Amino acid sequence: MSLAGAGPATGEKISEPWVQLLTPAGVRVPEPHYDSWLEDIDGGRLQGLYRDMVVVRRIDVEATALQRQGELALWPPLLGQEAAQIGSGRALAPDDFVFPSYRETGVAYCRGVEYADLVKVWRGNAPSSWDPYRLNMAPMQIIIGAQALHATGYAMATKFDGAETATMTYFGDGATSQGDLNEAMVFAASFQAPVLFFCQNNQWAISEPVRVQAQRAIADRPPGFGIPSVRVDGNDVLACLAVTREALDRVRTGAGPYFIEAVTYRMGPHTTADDPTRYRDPNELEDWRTRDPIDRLAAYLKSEGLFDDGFQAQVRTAADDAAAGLRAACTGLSDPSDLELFDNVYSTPHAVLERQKQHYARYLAGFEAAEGGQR
Amino acid sequence: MSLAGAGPATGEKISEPWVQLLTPAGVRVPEPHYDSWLEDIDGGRLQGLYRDMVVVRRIDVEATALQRQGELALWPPLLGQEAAQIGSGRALAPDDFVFPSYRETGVAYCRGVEYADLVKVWRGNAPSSWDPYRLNMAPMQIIIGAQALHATGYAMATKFDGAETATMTYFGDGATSQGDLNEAMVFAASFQAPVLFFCQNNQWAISEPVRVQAQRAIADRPPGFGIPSVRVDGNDVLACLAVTREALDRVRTGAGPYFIEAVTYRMGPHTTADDPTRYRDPNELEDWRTRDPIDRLAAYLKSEGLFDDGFQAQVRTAADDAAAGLRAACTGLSDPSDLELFDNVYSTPHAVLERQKQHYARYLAGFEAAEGGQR
Amino acid sequence: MTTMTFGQAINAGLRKALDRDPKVLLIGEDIGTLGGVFRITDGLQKDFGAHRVVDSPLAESGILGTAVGMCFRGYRPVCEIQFDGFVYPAFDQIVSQVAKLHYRSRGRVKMPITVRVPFGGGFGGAEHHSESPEAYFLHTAGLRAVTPSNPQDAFLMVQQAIACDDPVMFFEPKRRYHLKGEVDLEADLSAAAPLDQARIERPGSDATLVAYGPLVPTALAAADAAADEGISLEVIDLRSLSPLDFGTVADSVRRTGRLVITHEASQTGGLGAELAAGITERCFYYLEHAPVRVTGFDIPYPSARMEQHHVPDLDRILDGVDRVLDRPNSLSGLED
Amino acid sequence: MTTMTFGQAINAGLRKALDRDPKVLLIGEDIGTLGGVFRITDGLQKDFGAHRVVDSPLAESGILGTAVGMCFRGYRPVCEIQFDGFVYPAFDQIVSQVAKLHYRSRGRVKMPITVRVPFGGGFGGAEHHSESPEAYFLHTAGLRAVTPSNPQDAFLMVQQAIACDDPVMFFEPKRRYHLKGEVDLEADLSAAAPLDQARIERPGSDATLVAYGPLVPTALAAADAAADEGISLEVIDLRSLSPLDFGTVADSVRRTGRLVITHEASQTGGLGAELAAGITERCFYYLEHAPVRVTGFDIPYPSARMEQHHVPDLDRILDGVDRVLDRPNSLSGLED
Ligand SMILES: Cc1ncc(C[n+]2csc(CCOP(=O)(O)OP(=O)(O)O)c2C)c(N)n1
Ligand SMILES: Cc1ncc(C[n+]2csc(CCOP(=O)(O)OP(=O)(O)O)c2C)c(N)n1
Ligand SMILES: [Mg+2]
Ligand SMILES: [Mg+2]
Repeated sequence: MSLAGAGPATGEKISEPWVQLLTPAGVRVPEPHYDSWLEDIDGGRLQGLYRDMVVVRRIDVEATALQRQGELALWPPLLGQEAAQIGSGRALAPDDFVFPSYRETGVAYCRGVEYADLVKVWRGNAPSSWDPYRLNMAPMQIIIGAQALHATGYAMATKFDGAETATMTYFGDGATSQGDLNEAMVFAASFQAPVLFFCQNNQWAISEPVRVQAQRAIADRPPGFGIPSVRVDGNDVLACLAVTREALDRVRTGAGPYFIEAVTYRMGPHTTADDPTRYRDPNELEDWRTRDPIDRLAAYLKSEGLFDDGFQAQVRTAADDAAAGLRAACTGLSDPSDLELFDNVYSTPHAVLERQKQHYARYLAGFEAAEGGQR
Repeated sequence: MSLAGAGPATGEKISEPWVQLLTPAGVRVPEPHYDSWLEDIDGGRLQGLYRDMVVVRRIDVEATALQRQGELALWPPLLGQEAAQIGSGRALAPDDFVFPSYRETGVAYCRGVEYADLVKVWRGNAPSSWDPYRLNMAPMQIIIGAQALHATGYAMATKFDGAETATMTYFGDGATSQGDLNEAMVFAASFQAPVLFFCQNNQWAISEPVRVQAQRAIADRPPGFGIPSVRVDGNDVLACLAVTREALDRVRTGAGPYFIEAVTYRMGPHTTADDPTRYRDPNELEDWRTRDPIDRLAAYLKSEGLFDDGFQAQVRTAADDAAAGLRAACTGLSDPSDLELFDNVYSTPHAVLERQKQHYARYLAGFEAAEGGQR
Repeated sequence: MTTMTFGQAINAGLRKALDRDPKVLLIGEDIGTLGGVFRITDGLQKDFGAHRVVDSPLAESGILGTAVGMCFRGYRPVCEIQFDGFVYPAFDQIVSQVAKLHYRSRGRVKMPITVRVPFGGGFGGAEHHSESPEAYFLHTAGLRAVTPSNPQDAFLMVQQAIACDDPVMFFEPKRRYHLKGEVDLEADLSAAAPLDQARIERPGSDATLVAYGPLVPTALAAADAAADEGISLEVIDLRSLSPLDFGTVADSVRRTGRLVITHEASQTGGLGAELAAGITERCFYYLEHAPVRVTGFDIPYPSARMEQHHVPDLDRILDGVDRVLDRPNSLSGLED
Repeated sequence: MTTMTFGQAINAGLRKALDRDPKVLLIGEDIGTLGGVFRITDGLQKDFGAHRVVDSPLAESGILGTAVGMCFRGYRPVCEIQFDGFVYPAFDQIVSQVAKLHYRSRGRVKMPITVRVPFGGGFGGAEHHSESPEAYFLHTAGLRAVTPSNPQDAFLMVQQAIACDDPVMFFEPKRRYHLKGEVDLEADLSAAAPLDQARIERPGSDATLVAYGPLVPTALAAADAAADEGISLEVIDLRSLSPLDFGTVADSVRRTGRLVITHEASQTGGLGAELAAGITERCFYYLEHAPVRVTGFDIPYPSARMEQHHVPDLDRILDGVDRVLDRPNSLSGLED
């Protein structure tokens, strides 16, 4: 029994209009408007998208394994969301700037993240990892929705600078309930900020189905704020790529903010600490398996004769290499030094904290000296 | 120069569809659907609405004068918003519950507020005045938007109770930018709470025109949350009454939340501390004067033969009485006692605060004893 | 007496409260079907229904703000904040509404809200999952704040908090959720120790060691270790953070002459500051040494592999005890 | 030297900062066309344009959250919160983002945000318009907090805050906006007293009286009155609330042996607690009496016609001075 209103149950067929260029069976559906955004996607590039998704899934699976083996404290899997992340991530230009949540492994991959930087945080080594200015991607954000305001502010600043840069922010369906997300839409609309809101509606916010958050399609909300939106099949990498490319182009060229709802599914647990069997029907997962983003691109590649054994072997090797690289980078991480926790609280000297650090250093020194001694 | 986007400037003709039953010239426009909600509004009731508006405006003017004379610290005038408040306020049933902002003098009047309770807060005598359970109206709220969540929670509770009660919340155009207001819409939609959101879009949030907050009509926003909405001429007391009656009926009978945007105008300053000449075009005010809510009902009454001298004299007397009553109640308020500030922080004893109170009482006693003495 | 974990004891207390008063309801993220990310509300929605145990949208201000409205209607909402670091989006509603509405309404509206906040670190959590925000709330007039340190207290105090007509911040030391203890499920609530009273957990004579929530077991272990060195520590579990029970602590300090306070929260402006200042005011002529604070540093809660430096442990507490007793300690020889 | 009000001095400081660095921008509610409800930003939008002085939508979390994003792009946003009581909707962005992003990003992203907060009471304001929320921020690692008490400091400190690479909560004692003083508009910023240093406003020998922001003039008046009775008070203006300048205060207390602290904020967990605790730690053997706090009570800020009881005034401060000097005072004869 649920108090929540009569929104469509998750797992029901999505009936609203949306953009889909590749059916779950892998059949390419022509759509002249969006197809024009895919003119450069030849066989090689199609294979590239497939490889990206397979590699990212493999990284994800390997990270989950590392967690199970005690090498990571926690891991938030992207399983099932590869198309949404690779399709949108590959649409970004290098100097676009991204404000992610915590689940954007695939986007970070597209931005050229190093293996160690994918796991450093989850191993508990550091509060963030990649250099935001190398990847043009902010540190991941755990406070739900906060990053949408950061993206909007960054976009306002690019506009002040007269730059033709798009700012993109990722968040989930649950995030749409937060005040910050809605305030971000207000500011983005008021300042016509060049920001692209990218919602991965993966149907769940931990144990809560999307109907607890929203009674209408999420993409129906931004227009009321004056922000145009589109709903896309988030398990269709081509649709995600085309829609995001067009959106980024609009945003970069002064059309104001834009909003994409990518309808996808979190096939794994919320994080490795979560047990989805407590709250969701296994049939729902089975149903979504038939819409797997990787399988459908494989089917399409096959139908196009782009899926021979050589290619498959090559992809397998790339995935194996990534997994091995990730594992080596993870277990090779050295622990932080004793006093590192005091670094970077401030960028200019702070007398009270300096004193605490000195006292603690003295404590540690004395403690080490005494080790094996009295206590 | 403004960075804000290209929304309609305030003062521009409102072009969107809205409900208007009485033109600015006082001509009654038939509208079968909403007219059916006014079947009981005979000549006497029409005159009553007029009297309400005049009295409330007179109370408002008197309170402004009391502030100028130093009897009140501050006053937030409702000048220009009489139709929105009387129309909606007279639609409420006694056991409906209201969560207002700080400007709802007219609504409080409809709920039967006592004169003293209109000014007690602004005189600095108490943090609130009327008994919320006598008026079925919460204390006024200064934190912009906060009350929308309270209303939603109250409405959820009435639903838990199985009561056929509507909860109504008032807020301004500026409030729609706050996270809380948007979260209230999320909760209201998710729980199908019987709450009516009533936005008085008076075109300004202190010095900021509504285009800083919203690029679309405010009434366009709630549908994206799954909340139906209507835009009404907020200077037309009949339209406000009809629209609110229908909305309350829907809400009370299980149709879920509803949203009304009453398009009106703050003809005075934001508060007596404000100087609107610093930020708004006097022509805009002049333009809105032609749409004055009281004048138009007067014109209509006249055309219906309901505006004879006797009636006018009667209204004048009622207004004079109200002004005199307000003034007497205001100046007759006695100052709080010395230790009153310690009351009602907690409802059960709190040792630390008790000690502070005792110490301060001792201090006061000693101080009074010493008065005329050394120091 | 039943043996159960800390988490199960809170669950049992919530169940009692739901059973006792139809106006009690729970609201929060993932507390229904899932039973909460820590399973503290496990089974309650099934047994009491979705009107009593409400899965809310993902918005903390919304949770607290709607709870305020429910109080106007006579309800006693128990709000769950999933982790300490997620309480801040609700801060405005807590500080400006929950804490002030009884005052604002001149006593006419009661705000018997309980805000359950799993708090504290030491378990390898991610950013925002290990914070100790209690000081913000004890500085906020109109709120009460408590934290139990063992299953029996958890069971009783959560019921007392819900029964209290004032708003109560209920801090749950999450790394102790699996701590086991004996709980008397039939304990009479009206006979229980008042919610605003500290408790002497272990009597002693050389110094007073004050802790609360997650550090009470650590403090007791420190007292054991100190005893081995012939030092007798009196350990006080504050239980109530607002109001602070100065009476119990002052009585103890008048006997021992020395005070050590420990908490995980940052030092500056933390609870230790208030306790030190308040006890110094009350016991100045009894004090043999300035009160000593052994606390987290003035840093954001650090990553898992650094937290062992931040969270006070037995050794750091004992170093503080050495300091207050003028025994050789890490700061010996330092002026200032 | 130019004679100007406190408010004009801030305006002049903001103007200098906007002039000096094109990356400085102001954002807040009503700060553009209107020039702010206190006119502190008067004329700045006209002179610098709507890109540099930005009227924001009515949403404090939005103001701070977008400012954070601007910092990623190298901007130095100066956010105005219209009144103290409206800072709480932005609390999450301040505590979890502004304060932590330098740490989170391991030093790669700077957050040179200045948050201007007119604070304090004593002017007959409505609810939420007279609060003193500084303690929440000094407990938050990663933030700095300062408050000027006179026009010259206001002019310089606002520029220093903006130039500082760390986030600074800049508390403006709003009831002193009309206080006049001499301001050297050509003063060299690099020669100014460091932002984190307290200042001895008046030397004295019998006791140290510490104040900040709105109560500094009150403290100086109290020192005058005390002098009439032959009591010599050393008055310190803290200026920096985070970090606290313990050095300056401790030096003074080592000379006077007695400390009185005054602030408008509630006592429990207020700045006075930290100062008392920290000074007791540093100066225990010099103290002749426990530090005395003369502060607002643990109540929501009261209505205008009661506030004279709440806000410390000259008489209450002198009573505190009597207490610390063991002279007859309001608590004489009370044990505890
Ligand atoms: C402010 C805040 N509240 C609560 C949480 C705890 N939390 C972490 S993830 C999550 C669900 C997020 O759901 P969604 O936005 O749909 O993103 P998804 O995890 O599905 O990618 C919750 C409630 C949080 N991180 N931040
Ligand atoms: C959270 C918060 N921020 C800022 C303010 C200061 N303030 C008071 S009224 C107001 C404008 C409100 O505009 P609107 O919502 O349109 O209501 P109106 O005053 O026009 O009735 C502002 C900014 C406040 N009271 N609360
Ligand atoms: Mg989700
Ligand atoms: Mg308005």
